[in-house]
Amino acid sequence: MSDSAAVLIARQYDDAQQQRSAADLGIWVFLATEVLFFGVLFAVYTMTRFNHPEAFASASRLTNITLGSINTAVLLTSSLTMALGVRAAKLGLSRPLVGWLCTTIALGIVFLAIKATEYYLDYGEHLVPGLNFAYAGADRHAVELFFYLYFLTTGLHSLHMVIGIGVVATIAAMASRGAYSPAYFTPVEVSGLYWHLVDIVWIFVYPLLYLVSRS
Amino acid sequence: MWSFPLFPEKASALASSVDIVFFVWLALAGLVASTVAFLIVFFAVKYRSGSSANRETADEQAQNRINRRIEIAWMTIPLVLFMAMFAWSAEIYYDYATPPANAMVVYVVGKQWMWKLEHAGGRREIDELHVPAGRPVKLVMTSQDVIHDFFMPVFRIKQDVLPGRYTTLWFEATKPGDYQLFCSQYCGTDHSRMVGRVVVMEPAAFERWLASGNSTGSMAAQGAAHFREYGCSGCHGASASVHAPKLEGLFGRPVQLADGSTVIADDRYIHDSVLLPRKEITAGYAPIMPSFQGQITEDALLEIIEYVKSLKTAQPGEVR
Amino acid sequence: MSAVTVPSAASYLEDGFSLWSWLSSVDHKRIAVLYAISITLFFFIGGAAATLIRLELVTPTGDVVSAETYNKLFTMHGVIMVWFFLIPSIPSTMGNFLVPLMIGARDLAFPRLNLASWYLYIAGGVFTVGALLMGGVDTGWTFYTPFSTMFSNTHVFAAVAGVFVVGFSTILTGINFIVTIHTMRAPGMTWFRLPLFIWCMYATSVIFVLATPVLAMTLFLMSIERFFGVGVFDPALGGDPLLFQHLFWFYSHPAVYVMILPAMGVVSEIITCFARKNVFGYRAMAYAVLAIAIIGFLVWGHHMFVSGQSIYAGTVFSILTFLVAIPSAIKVFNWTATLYKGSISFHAPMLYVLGFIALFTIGGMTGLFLASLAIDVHVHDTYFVIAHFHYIMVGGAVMAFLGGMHFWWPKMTGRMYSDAWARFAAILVFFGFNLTFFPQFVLGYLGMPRRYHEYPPEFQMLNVLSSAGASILAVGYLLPLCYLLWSLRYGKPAGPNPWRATGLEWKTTSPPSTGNFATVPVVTEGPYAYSRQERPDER
Amino acid sequence: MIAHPVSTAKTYIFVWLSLLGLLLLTLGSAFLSLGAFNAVINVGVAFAKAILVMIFFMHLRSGHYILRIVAIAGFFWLAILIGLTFTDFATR
Repeated sequence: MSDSAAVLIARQYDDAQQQRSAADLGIWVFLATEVLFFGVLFAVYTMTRFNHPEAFASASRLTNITLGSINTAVLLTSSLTMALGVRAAKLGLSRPLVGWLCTTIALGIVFLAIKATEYYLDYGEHLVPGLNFAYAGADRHAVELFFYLYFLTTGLHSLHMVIGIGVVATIAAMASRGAYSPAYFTPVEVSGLYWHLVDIVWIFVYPLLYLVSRS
Repeated sequence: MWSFPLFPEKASALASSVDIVFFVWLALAGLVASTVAFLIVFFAVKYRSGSSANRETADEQAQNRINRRIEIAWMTIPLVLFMAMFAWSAEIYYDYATPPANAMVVYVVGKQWMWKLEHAGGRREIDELHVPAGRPVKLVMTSQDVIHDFFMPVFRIKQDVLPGRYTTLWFEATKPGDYQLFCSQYCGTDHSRMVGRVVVMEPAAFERWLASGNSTGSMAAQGAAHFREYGCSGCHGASASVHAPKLEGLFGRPVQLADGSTVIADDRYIHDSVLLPRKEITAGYAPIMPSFQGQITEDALLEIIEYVKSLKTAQPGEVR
Repeated sequence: MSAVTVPSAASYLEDGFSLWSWLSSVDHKRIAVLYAISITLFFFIGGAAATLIRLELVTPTGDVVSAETYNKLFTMHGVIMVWFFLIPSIPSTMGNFLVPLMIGARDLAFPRLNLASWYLYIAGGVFTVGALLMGGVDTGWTFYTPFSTMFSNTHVFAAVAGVFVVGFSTILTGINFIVTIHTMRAPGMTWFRLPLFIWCMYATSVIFVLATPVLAMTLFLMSIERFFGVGVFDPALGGDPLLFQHLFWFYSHPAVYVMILPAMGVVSEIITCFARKNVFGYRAMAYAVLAIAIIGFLVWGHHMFVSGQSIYAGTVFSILTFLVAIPSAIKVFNWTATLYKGSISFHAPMLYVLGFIALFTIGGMTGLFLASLAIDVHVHDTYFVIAHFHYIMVGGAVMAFLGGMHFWWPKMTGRMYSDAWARFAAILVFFGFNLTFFPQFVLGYLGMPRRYHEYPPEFQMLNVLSSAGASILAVGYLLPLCYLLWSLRYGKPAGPNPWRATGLEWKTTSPPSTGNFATVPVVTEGPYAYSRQERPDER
Repeated sequence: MIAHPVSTAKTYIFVWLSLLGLLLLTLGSAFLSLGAFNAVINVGVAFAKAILVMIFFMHLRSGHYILRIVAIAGFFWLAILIGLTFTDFATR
């Protein structure tokens, strides 16, 4: 494992420091666009819930809170393992780096598995709008809107989770070939920032969809 | 084609106040635009390349201080001016947005590419609105399909007409005559054919017109017919045995809902209760009412609402 | 830092002649040229739609095209002009070409992302033109629900997919510019030594990055609602059509500032060069640009004064709209003050800029009419609004785009064009434009609604005047295409600095070499140091 | 080449535990019926967790100040969208 991997600087940069700060700013600006991309769903949720407060409360009680909470814990843990992985990269510990990245991928897959079972259970309870939505209680349209937003938000989040797993997998593969060193670990940091963003999106999705009011 | 107007007619008090604001803005805009244009031409000529105009600035520091003061001046002056103009036109806007209580009500239903209007007395009109001069008229409007917009340039007012909602628009015509009515929110293929006429008549002539129409009874009467025809009376009728909310004296009263909140029983409440019965369930009643969405047309529903308003016989002060 | 001076390398135009060398190039200058060609193509598609619309409106009855075709024409004119010409025009062509040159960098921060941005633009274009060829879309460029989701049976899906994809193209350009301007400025190039064009590119990129994601998600929601029949914008299902309008205009008003801010940057560069004088109040101009970008996000509700939005929200948006007018007013006054004590020459770019200032002033002032609630109630969705935004977009953005193309053409191609023809074209465009759009203000206050295929006979004369102006404008736009292309072969070679301008981009060869600068320049003074540079030999 | 300051594994573990603690807090609070206050707690705890992740896991404090501005800008613009749209929905 050559520690001082040759730091290749693209032609448009003057030095590695400029290249790193460009990458950092670039990923953060991209994360801001992601915040706004999901933000629209939160805005639509807020306005539609303001119009149908009771229906959203009763709909939220139909979501599976145990699986939702477990998933939140899984994702928070994956953020920890990702952070430890990035730290390992900075310290040049290649083996722990690959180890932590694989743990993160595993946790991501666990998250998706739990999500899939949740979707399966919801399908069983006829809660999927557009397919087999059936609901007898009050204000059926608004409850259907809640589940429309539920499947849209969690679906998009899962898609970003799949992309995240793909990115971390490629980084782990390159790390196992010794591509990163304390001098050059930008891709690891960038993929870590993306992973944490996907976790932050879930941090906001969880209370809004699962915990509207359980009393 | 050769005799063409440059300024629209006006036939209401609000129209004249809007025109005054327009002329003041026109004057201000003209003043600023001509000053800028004059300065550009003047500087362009005086300071053209090679001209012998004096270009020296005596003292850089003094010039910078003056420049900064100029900069602040043409920041604050427009701000003050804009806020004044904002307040003036907002005041007219609030007058436009609040119909007087004694206004005569006409119900309007916009449908892809025609306007259906109905007076309280039951007189129906297509793409035409007859109103008396000198009396405020309030239009209660809804749409059966997409968003339309009821636009009468002569009164300088318009208001979007939304499906699933009642929007209101009011005016008080001063000058009898025949004026244009447009739909000004894009609504599909024949958007440009969804036009009509607003006929302002002397009050006496209007009464004769209203009476002469072959109206099939007042809206309330037709509403009563629909009330029986669609089977509402089966549950909500005076003699009904089914446990359903009584409608006598309901209109305008607060209604206690199953989820604890209270709502005023206005046009919207009755409209939604008929089409989306499970949206707001009255406290103490089971959600058994079927939805009439797609069966009752918007204008039949307006007549039913008028009928419910006419049921005033209940004891006052009783909370439904 | 490579201090050795590299012999003058071949210009970026000679760095490979195969089509593939162009289509796979990550050189910001080549991508700028690719963009220039593609947006010109889209400009003439949109222009053709506009010509047919003006032809149709010559007569009160609809006898040139049917109602459906007319609706598809103005929708296509809107979608193509907004997303495929006005938004990318200056940022993607001059921005891509000049941002690295003006700040002394060898290329943008992420060259591959830049090429991806062009391919996304082309992909979006294919979708939208595909929608056009399959039969067009008739919802208007605003795609208002429930018409666009429940009632229109035209190719809404393909058009929305095209706009969705081209949105990501602008996000990538935005990220590229923000990172480049932050991290890759030449030594000594502090923020307040940046040319105002760079400030405008920075502000535009902030809007690209913060507004476009909202458009992408809104159009995504709308197309899901159209596809599945479940959704938050349909009133029959408990949704609210006004929610769509709020989300759409949250993007679309900052988008109109995306169209005008780059034009302001071009005007500041050209007016200082041809008045041979530093701009009046550089800091005020820089802060005004950022103020427009930020306050521009707070004002979208003025599109919805009569749409059923609450009157209190309308009041809030009206006040905020007056606030956003202040920075634009400052810029116009500062440009005019820049001419004071300058030494003004009237080459074609300067004529375009002087025309811009006059037309932008009229456009901006009529925006104040529309911001006052009482007047907007009368003129909303009439030809007054059409005239207002065309004064700003065509009178402003397109004039500045043409001015910029004429100003940097020698730098981009190394060739000079015939100045006489260029001045004639500028004057022709100015008069053709005014004849086309000034009558529409009068039509608007008379009450002629927009998007009308047929109109009452008394509006005919003003419409005929407007259509006559449109034909002059069309000729005015075709002229530059001719003499600029002609100059590519027959124009006499332009030296590195034909206008004796002061920007860093004028220190490279014309056209610049692929690596831009042999040695990275060091900046020691502000951007428009004209007074010190030329005063002695000029008298 | 100045290496980025690296926080110790212990800090990360501590942050992780406090995140899980906040998760339990918000979960528990959902079962109490506090009316509108429920939503305030939910969003408040979510922001707390997000800020913890951003500062510690995403090293927001140790980077260039522009990164902090960009991070805040994302949420601030979302607040503009929701806030001003709410002025319409709340007063209609």
